[in-house]
Amino acid sequence: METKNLMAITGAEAAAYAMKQIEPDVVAAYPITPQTPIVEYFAKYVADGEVRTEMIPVESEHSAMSAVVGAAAAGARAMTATSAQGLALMSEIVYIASSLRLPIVMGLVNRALSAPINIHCDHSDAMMVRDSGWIQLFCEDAQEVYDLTILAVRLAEHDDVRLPVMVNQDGFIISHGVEPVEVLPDDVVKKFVGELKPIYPLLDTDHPVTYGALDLYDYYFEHKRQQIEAMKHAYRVFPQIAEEFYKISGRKYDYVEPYRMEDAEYVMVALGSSNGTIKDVVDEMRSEGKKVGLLKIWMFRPFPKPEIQRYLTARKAVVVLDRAASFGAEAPLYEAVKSALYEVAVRPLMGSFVYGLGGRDLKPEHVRYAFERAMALDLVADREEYLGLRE
Amino acid sequence: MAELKKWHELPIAGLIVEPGTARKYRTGDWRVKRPVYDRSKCIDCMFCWFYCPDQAIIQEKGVMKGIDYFYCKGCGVCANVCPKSAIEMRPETEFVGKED
Amino acid sequence: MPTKYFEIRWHSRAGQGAKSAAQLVAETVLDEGKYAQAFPEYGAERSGAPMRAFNRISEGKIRVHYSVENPDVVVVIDDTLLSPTIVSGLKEDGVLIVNTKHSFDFVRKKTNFNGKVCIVNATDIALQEIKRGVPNTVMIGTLARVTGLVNLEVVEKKIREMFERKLPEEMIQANIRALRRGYEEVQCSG
Amino acid sequence: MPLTMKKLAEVFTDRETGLTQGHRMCPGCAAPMTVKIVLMVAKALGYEPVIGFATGCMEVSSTIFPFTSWSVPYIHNAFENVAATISGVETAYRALKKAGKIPSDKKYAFIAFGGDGGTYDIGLQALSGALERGHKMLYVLYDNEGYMNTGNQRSGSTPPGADTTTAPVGKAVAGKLQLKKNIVEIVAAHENVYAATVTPGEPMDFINKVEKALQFDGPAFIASLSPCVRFWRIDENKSVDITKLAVQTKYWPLYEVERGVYRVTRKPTSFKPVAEFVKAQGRFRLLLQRPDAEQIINELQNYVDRRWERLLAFEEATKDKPVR
Repeated sequence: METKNLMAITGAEAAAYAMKQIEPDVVAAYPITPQTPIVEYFAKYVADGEVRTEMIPVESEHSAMSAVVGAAAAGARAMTATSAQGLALMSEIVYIASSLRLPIVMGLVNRALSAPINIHCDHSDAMMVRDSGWIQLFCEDAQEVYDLTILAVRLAEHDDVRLPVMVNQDGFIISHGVEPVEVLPDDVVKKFVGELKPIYPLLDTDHPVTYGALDLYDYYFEHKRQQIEAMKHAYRVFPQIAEEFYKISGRKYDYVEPYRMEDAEYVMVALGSSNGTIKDVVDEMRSEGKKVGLLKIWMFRPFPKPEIQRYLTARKAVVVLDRAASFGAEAPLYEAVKSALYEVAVRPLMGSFVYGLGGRDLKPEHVRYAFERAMALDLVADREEYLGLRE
Repeated sequence: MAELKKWHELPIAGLIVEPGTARKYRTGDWRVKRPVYDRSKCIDCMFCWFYCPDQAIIQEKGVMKGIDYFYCKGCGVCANVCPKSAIEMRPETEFVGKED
Repeated sequence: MPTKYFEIRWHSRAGQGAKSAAQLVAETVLDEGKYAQAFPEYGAERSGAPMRAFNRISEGKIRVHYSVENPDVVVVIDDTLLSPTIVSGLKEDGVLIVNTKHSFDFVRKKTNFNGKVCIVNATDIALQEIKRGVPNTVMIGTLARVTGLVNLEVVEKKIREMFERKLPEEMIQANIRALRRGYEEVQCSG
Repeated sequence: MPLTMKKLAEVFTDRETGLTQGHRMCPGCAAPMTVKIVLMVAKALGYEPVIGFATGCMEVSSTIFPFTSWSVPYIHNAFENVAATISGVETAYRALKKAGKIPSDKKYAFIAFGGDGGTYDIGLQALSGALERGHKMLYVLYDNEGYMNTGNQRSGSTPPGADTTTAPVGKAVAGKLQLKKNIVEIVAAHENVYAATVTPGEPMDFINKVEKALQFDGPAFIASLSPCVRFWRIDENKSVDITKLAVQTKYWPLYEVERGVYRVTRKPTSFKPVAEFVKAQGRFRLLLQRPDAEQIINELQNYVDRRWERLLAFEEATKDKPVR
């Protein structure tokens, strides 16, 4: 790599900067804490003529998603961003976007869902739409926000995929924290994302297409089966696109990031910014001779089941950290990991820890505590426990 | 429509990529009353053509040519808007066995 | 683990520029080839409410994402915020930097802190130089002097970059003068 | 040369309107008339229509997979968001044109269609947002005064006294008690818009207004009174007649508001009582059986009279005084 272009920016600015370099045709977005700075930065790029993007200052998130659906169906590259309540409001159209197979990229700045109202981070918003048919990527830091936003465009628009992608970053923790981010030159990003090749664009009046027909029991199921297949393709092509991104950036992405997993007997699994904190704890415990490791999940949908199985089989214990609860059922990440491990030859002992709801800090001592419980083999697969909660 | 297609034989997203496929769909069999047209009374005002909700009036350059019974649902709007009573609504039962 | 990072906690009232100061420190540190984080604490407070911002600085990549609990330095931009809780978690060998026109004794009495205290009359400096009571640039100068973490020339460059689009040249100059006076006029206890 | 029925017939001898046969709307429904007239005018004027449709009768009946009655580009997104959707399409057009990816000689017309539910009620916010942002689009409301797609539920557009399943005329309550929402005034209040009422029973007025709306440099809105023969409980062949009666009774005044300037486009020399409009429809049958029927109809008469006078006053007051 040539000289690095490092910027000290927030995750929100990293997302907006990536969007600037992608230079989509249309951005429609509505401000909501903590996503707001993304819209603000991007609006400034538009106002200053730094991008030729047409921005739609919609009156709600519902209309934001509706407008990007319209724009993407028309044949434009379209993007948006939101958080929590905004996602909840647009969720009806979130499903429509994926079902119409529109390659929209959306930044989701993870925030707790109301009530009570809370503006801070957890993953309840992302989990609300985990079955919406969107590809979901989770970022550990601002660098990953920048990288995965760019990568997401290629993934969404891949001929075999044609699905929208949600790039998750932890609200405030990443979105408002200033960190060094190495950015690529504009032309490198432009070349990487290339031109959108629209299929069946509405604006092609010579080939009129009907979008959004009424699909009854004779066909709906078949169309859903196609979506299921598209997710399989997303899983298949992701490594190829990640490899191409590696070539331009030197940064390697995968479904999961194994951290000190070689001989790890006790493994933690998590999403988002907590992974950095966990890595530090892993290093510290490793220096104490403890065989701990981390499996960070980059791609939550499609869920990388083979990797989960490959990395976690025959470990002594696995603890899964969830930043969201599933009321009346197991926490979402735990449920998915546990389900994946049903099929492995040697199942590890498993434990579920919910943490960080509404922005509650995950501290190194919490991580250490969970690891110690794993090392003591003091885990019950059927018991959900809580980190950082007053009990 | 012929046989129902399998999932991998369909365009994605429930899109209908061929325009106007509904033209293959016969709505004429909804009809219980049939408009019968009397050319001798017609003044080619085009009201029937303009209003027909099913676009079942056949015309050429403003000249009334007849009714397309493949689509006509028999609502009678054409007969009702006709200023010359050139269209009469007759029970479909009178036409059983006859071609459209 | 905290030994790996140099951590700063900023206390100010919303609107006094702690967030920007933390960001400027991060940018400067990064320019010098080190790693840094800057992150404010967000609630629903409006102008005037007490608020906090944080810096984490390191020779290597910083991966952790949680709030600073045992800072090496506490910077207080408004001395009406002084209380024992303001130094909670501050390491024994840490430094308390306060913008005040009062004495070391005043600071110690308010905080019960017995470690190293540095004071600077930043508000007056800001009023004199920038003509506005926004003391954050002064405090960065002071921080640079006390900790040696950030190089004054690099900070000047950063201030210039940051303000170039928004402020006229004389205001940039004023900010740089304020920064230098923060550096020069700080007094530290033994 | 203004468009006429004859002229349209000539144009569409060997061209398609964009809405094909084979849709499954009820026999005699006025909604396809409304849609067809709009499309014909657009195409006759050389526009390439791109259609958005809100969920509703016409949407479901025209696109039962794998059949589509559309031979123009068409998108249905959801119930409440057709205005936002078409604003996205229109914006995509501007972006792609700027990028040189669209043939510059193509003249597009971005047209959203919505029923009264998708317009007056659940879709009002998206409509307001799109109007306020100034997208170059035409929004066409086909107003059948209820949620007819799902079997005659009350909407903000339902007139007082009409029997619906969610505001039925009962022993205690005379059905819907509130006046029909005045959607044109709501739209006109966005100031920099063209808003008009039309109805199939007044074809030349309809054609002229569509032409004007399409040529208006900004968002345009057309409200078409489009009877639902089934739930207005009228004969299938009477859908056009009843709209003429609506105009003759002041129930549906024909006017337009162009950037704040009002113009009443049909001023009959004499009016029929609104009771004639009411009595011609089965949906008011239960109301008419109530002892207070006369009072309710009188109130409606008073309302339409006052509204008419107000319209004339607006016309006089705003003459040649556009808001911008």
